[in-house]
Amino acid sequence: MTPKPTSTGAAADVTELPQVIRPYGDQTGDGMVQVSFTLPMPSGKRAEGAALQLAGKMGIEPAIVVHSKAIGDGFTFFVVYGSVKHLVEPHLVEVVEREFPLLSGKEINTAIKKHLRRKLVVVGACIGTDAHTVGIDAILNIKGFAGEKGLEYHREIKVVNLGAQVLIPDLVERAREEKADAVLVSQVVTQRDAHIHNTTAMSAAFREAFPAGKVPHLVVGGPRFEEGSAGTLGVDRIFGRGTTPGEVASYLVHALVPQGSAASKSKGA
Amino acid sequence: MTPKPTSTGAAADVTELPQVIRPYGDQTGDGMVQVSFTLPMPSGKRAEGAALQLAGKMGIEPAIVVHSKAIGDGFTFFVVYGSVKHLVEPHLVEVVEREFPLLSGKEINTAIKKHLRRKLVVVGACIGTDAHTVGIDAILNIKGFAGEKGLEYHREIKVVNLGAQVLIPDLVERAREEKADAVLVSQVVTQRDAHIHNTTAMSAAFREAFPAGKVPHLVVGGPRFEEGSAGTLGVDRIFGRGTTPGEVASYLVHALVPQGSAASKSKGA
Amino acid sequence: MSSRNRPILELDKADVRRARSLARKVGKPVVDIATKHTTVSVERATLRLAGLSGADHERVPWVNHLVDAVREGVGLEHGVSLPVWDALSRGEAPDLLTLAQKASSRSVDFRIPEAKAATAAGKAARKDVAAGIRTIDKQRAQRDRLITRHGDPKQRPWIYLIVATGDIYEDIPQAQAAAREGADIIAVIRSTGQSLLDYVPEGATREGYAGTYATQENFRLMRAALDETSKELGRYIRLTNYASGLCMPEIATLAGLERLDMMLNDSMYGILFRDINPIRTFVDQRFSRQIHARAGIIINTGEDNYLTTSDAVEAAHTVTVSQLLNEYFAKEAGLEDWQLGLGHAFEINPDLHDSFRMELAHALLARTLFPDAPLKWMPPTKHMTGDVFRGNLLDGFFNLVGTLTGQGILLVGMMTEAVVTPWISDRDIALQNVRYVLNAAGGLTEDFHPPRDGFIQTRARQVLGEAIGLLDDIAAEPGKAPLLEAIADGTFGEMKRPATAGKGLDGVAERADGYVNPAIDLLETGATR
Amino acid sequence: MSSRNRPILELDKADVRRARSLARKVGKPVVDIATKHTTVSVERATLRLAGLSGADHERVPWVNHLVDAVREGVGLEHGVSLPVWDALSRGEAPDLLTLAQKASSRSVDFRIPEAKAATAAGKAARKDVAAGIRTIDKQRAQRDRLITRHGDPKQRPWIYLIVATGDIYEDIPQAQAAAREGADIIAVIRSTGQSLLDYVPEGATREGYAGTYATQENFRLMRAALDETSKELGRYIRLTNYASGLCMPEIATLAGLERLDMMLNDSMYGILFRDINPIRTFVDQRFSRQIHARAGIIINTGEDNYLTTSDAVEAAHTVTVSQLLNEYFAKEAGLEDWQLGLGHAFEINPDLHDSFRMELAHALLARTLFPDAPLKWMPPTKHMTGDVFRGNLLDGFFNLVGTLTGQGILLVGMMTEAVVTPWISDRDIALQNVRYVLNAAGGLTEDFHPPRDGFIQTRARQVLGEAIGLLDDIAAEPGKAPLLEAIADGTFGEMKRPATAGKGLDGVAERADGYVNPAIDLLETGATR
Ligand code: B12
Ligand code: B12
Ligand SMILES: Cc1ncc(COP(=O)(O)O)c(C=O)c1O
Ligand SMILES: Cc1ncc(COP(=O)(O)O)c(C=O)c1O
Repeated sequence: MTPKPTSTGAAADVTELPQVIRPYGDQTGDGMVQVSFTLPMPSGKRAEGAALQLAGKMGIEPAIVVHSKAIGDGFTFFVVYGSVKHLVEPHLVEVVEREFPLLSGKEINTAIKKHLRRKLVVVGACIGTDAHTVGIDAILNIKGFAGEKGLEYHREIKVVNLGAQVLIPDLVERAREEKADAVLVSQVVTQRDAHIHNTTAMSAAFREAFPAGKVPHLVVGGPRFEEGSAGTLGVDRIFGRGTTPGEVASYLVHALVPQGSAASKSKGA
Repeated sequence: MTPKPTSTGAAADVTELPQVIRPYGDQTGDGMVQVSFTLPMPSGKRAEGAALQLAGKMGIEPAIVVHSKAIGDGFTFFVVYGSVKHLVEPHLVEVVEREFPLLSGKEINTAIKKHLRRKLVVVGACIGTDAHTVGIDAILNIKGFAGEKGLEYHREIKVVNLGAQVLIPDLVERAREEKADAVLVSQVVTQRDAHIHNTTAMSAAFREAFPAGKVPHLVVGGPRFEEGSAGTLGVDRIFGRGTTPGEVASYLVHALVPQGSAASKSKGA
Repeated sequence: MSSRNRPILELDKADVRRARSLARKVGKPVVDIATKHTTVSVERATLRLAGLSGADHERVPWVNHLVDAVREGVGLEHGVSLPVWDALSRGEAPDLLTLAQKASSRSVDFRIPEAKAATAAGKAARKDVAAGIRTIDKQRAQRDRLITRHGDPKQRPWIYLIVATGDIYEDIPQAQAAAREGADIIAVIRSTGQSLLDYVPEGATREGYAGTYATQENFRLMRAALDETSKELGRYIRLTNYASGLCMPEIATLAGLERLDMMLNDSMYGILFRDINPIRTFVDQRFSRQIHARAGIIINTGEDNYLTTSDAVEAAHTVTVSQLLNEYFAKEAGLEDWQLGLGHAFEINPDLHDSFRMELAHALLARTLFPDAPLKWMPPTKHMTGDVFRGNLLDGFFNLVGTLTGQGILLVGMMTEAVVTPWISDRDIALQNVRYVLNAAGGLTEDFHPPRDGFIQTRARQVLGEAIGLLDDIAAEPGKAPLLEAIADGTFGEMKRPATAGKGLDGVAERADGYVNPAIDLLETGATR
Repeated sequence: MSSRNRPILELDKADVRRARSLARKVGKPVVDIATKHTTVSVERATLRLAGLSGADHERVPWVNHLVDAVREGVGLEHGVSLPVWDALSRGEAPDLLTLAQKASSRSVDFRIPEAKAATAAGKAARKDVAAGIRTIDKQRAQRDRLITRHGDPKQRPWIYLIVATGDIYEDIPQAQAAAREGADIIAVIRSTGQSLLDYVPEGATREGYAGTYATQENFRLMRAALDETSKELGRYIRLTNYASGLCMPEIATLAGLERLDMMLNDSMYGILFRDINPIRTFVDQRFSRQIHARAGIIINTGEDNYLTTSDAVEAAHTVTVSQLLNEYFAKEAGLEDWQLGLGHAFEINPDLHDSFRMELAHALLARTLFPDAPLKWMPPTKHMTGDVFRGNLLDGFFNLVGTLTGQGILLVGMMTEAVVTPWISDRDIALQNVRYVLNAAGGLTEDFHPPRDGFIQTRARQVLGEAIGLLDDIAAEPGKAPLLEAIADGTFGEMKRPATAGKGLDGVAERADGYVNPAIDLLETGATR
């Protein structure tokens, strides 16, 4: 391999990165970060000290309160700048590489036709009290997202989009009726962990309603799911911010259409 | 003491605060903070993971990368939101209470006249390569700051303002010539710890040039000194952001004008 | 609203007239349908006016029990008033509450009274319902008094801020803090699930998701807190909530009783974004707007929402059409111009060349078409990202459009729009942003004169032209109520909503000939007894 | 610069003429003083043009050694050219470098040659110095070629960004990143101490405080890096540094030799903010501007600085006066209109009512007074705080003034102004801000028409009136050079700077009758040999 200048880093391998790095303000290794938060206490010297105490616990040292402002009588807002002492070890980051190849629309149709020999059935919904359908529609509707057509566009995929605020029992019922291969659920509202409660309730309901091994493939998506939490949520895969329909279709083929060898093995995310 | 509602918190005593508090996003105890920083690595999944790794080390959990943007090939900027697990203990904050009473202009003149029986001599300068004189001028010049007149305004204080970029030997020399009671030094530039280097060099020079006990009272000021670092810097007191001339004058009287009892005892800050 | 003599935007008067008459043409058949139906919620609202409140131990409100029981017994076609007050006069129970309690175990026999009994029941009902109407009247008078005492905001636009913790006891201090920092209007956002509940929850609540339940007690608590703050600040702080969803008429009623000052109330939002049945919506909406008219409440319509699912440039004219329809429906229900907080929003992709000027064009069009309405100007949401620094900047330019085009109500944008429901600090930063822009640049209206054939005026006229075109198309559609067809076809917000589907359809009943509803009578005549 | 036909701001032509003639009246005596003196730095710059560079092992430049030795030997009144080239022709050393080395140990005897020897020395000096001048000419031609090849920025204002790490090797990638994100001009800020050094450091440096040393090698490295980036981006990226301080003439010379494109160069900044002696400054400045004129370098003046120590409203007219003086001195030195990046700044207290419009008024005044100068528009600094969210907003409104008033060069503001020297991310956020404002709102010029007697035009005329008043006052002062008196009195930036004090005075010498400086001759005649 010829040595490459790091400026082609966009495609840089982790081996090209230093073992440890630190945040960068304007000089390598300076460790500089910006933090803001509100403390529930009246503004003043004690509050500034409390802000520095917190910054210290976060590993910022030295930390400087560059702005503090009273919000009403009982709250103070702070902006803090400083250097974190922590080291970042890029090679320890577990990167969930896409575990499936990206397929073209044609390849998707062909794979389903050839190996599944029937339409792949997908039931989609925004569950609970969440009514943010733009995300799931971006994946399912023909119109699609980021220039890619949605799942509906594929001849060999049957899409049933139940829309917003679908109750979990209704979703389970409909998945059964449609003999869904996969159930696609969207969760956008995250306040008080709504997305987590809804998703775990949903997966539990499916596991209860279907015999083991017969549960449809469960997929959730939304902008604020934690990566790697599919297992805890009881679903097969999570999709996050900026997901495109093509990724989802390719994944479904990978996960649900047995293609001779190693297909449909690597479920969890 | 009659129980007070916490909404009069502006003057609240630390005893009225809970033992532990957490940052406040929109609910008591939610611990929410905002953080931004740049990592010196190309953008992508690994970089996002690295950002989360850092957030984790800072005690933010769960942390969500809500924004990431490539800066050139080798850097990525992140905005992270999440809940810090740390607790803040307001009562453990050491608040440096003002150790002296705030005096009026008249009281200042009277105290000096009566107890010192000569003018109090103050030499001020912006040392090293720092040319930011607005801060020291705000303290020294008649014009003053925040509606308060500067030290020059007091009949009983003699002010020698040397201006910007004063060399330390020149400052020492002049302080000796003027028989300065106090030397007031300003440091605004902090990049690469310029203020710290300059201040320690200055205090060392004074201690070398004057016999012990004869060193003029050393005061530094500037917007970015760490509170409580007077000792390490070798000076008697630090003044920070938003200092007013009245505070400085009152402090000088407190520290340098023996008034019977306990005066000029509590030096360091 | 605007202090100018000559309008900044010159529109062809004939075009404007034509747009309005088309809106009337399209809206009228829908009003006809509304006056021929009632709904469970309209009937429950009527009972609430008559003083029935509270809920059973499972928190099911007594108004729901009573209406359900009447419906099971005799149907809804005649309204609940005759059967209920007939039952009372027959001594089935000493009062409404007891009647509802008994009815909940289905131990009351209801009938549709005839002749004298009918007249007596109608009279008794009217008497009780009128008491509620008079409470609303009193609250309106009280509002007027407090405004006189404390004063209105000094500037236009009024500054509108949301709180959304889910917990009324967290909401209150946050609302008060916001008012102290400059908010003129506080809106308490509702929990995500509420609009699809076919009942109004009871009591003070602390468990909403991304919003706090709208309940009579929460209304009362917040209004009382803001009354205190108004006094403290010497400025009357207005309170807003949502008369949307399946309980629109009841929530409107509670708002009138508890002196809320503004209500979100759109003619199509529930249909499009909550999949509520169109007929249910139009019937409920007419009643709720009649209440708002009586209560002196300013309504806020929801055109901003269309631009979250449609493109703000392509669909700009659908906003105009919806505003014209909202205006028509509002006036038909008795609202006056000053009560029409018609909605529109800063939702154009900020990367688009001249996007800021296009926003100005759209905002000016609304301003010029509805010169006497306050207009509610909504901040960027769709193109906000996790980049909060950029977010605050965009909000600043949104504020600038607001002040430059003389909007009446400015819903303050939050830099964390794409991240979380607003934090206390977000609100503080946002208000500081508003203060800067209004104070430093507000006077720029003096210098802002888009030329007759320049980009801004041309764009505004183009949007008006497209709006007229769309109304023409709708009006030309065959069928009794072409607007319903248009809604079914996905004309607004790209949502297809047929009149025969959607939630809450089973709560609709066609009125029988002998339908009686004293609330509607009192509202339509303006009578107090 | 501006694409309008009618000026937005109408000024009385007679007032404008009067302002300019007063500036000439006030400036002329100072120019007379400048032409009667030389300084150590002017002489060192001359030697640099003749090819002398490098430093001893203690990093003292050879030009300093040589000038000091000549001065000790024969004084500076005749300039160094005659004694130096006389010494060379006398065989004291084979070349300049060796001569300097020998002179540094004081082992050269200098004399002022007379008659033929003088003519010969003068000729030899001119030959060597002319080589340097031709290098500058070549660099100018090369710049023209590269601009033709890569192109100028597509938009006005040009986007100007600073890097300030203190380490040239950190500066370079940051500058390149900034250019890729949209910067058209990169300024490398100098280390805090440099302007008071009476020598130019040598070599690549990594140890500056809050800025990087200006050295010939650092200039070369950065220019080469930006040439690469220009090629990559298809847009010629300009490079800026500071010709201020005690070495102004030398740094200007190095900038010409290394093809820098712009230089900070103000007639009074060094006097006011670095306490440099006024005579020293005016002498050095005239020479450095003659170099800039020759090199095709655009100068940036420093009026923005006055507003950090004075109030931007009260002192607005001092900015105008300084601009008029800077214009006069620049033209006298041979600079053309397109080279005059006259400075002004967005420094009004943002809490002031109508502050944004007052900024517009001031910016428009400058734009209208100097229609053919690029003008450099500086961001808020004084009223920036640690509230970085507010900071980014203010910068957005600053950008808006910049584009609305047709400024030529926009120095991009950083949200962290009150916190740190810019981080890499600050620059990225700031550029995004600029892109948004220019792209989304740039066209607003079409709609911006402050009325003749409105707030903006009235304020602009008021400032011009006050500027004329101040110039009148200065001109009326008794004495040979009333401007020097005014500076001594604290007229600008509230700094009092008498002509007999300040740093670097000992480096000034009155020219003798036989003073020879081939550089000045070549610059004044435009000759190349
Ligand atoms: C549009 C919008 C609305 C519209 C929704 C219209 C509709 N039909 O969807 C309207 C106006 C109706 C609305 C209403 C409300 N909203 Co809203 N809304 C937004 C907004 C502006 C944009 C969301 C969006 O459309 N993003 C674009 C899509 C394409 O992105 P996405 O959803 O992330 O989807 C992508 C991926 O995540 C992924 N994905 C998503 N789902 C799925 C599913 C699967 C299976 C897969 C594979 C992938 C996938 O793929 C998609 C394409 O890449 C955001 C703010 C913001 N800028 O983000 C607030 C926001 C989401 N809303 C919010 C709130 C609170 C509400 C309300 C509850 C407020 C109230 N109380 O009245 C209401 C009620 C809604 C309800 N009951 O849920 C909050 C949520 C806060 C939180 N984090 O909990 C936000 C963040 C605003 C805020 N800061 O307060 N909203
Ligand atoms: C005004 C200003 C200038 C003016 C200074 C004019 C003058 N005569 O002072 C000019 C334009 C000349 C200037 C130049 C430069 N500046 Co400057 N400047 C500022 C600016 C905008 C404001 C500073 C100020 O006046 N604050 C107001 C005063 C009243 O506040 P203060 O200094 O904090 O003083 C108060 C307290 O701290 C205290 N105090 C201060 N000193 C003392 C002393 C005593 C004894 C006591 C008791 C109290 C006290 O009391 C004062 C009143 O409350 C800041 C940015 C900002 N907004 O903060 C940048 C800033 C300070 N400058 C900066 C830099 C880098 C420079 C340059 C070095 C850039 C360059 N390389 O060219 C140059 C060179 C200057 C040099 N050699 O030092 C940086 C410093 C970065 C850092 N943290 O290290 C800043 C933060 C800008 C930035 N983000 O890059 N600058
Ligand atoms: C007109 C209108 N009604 C209601 C809502 C809120 O939704 P929900 O009714 O689900 O609480 C909105 C959202 O912004 C709205 O614009
Ligand atoms: C005209 C001018 N010269 C020089 C400087 C920089 O200061 P110094 O010369 O000390 O590097 C500035 C600062 O912005 C300036 O405006």
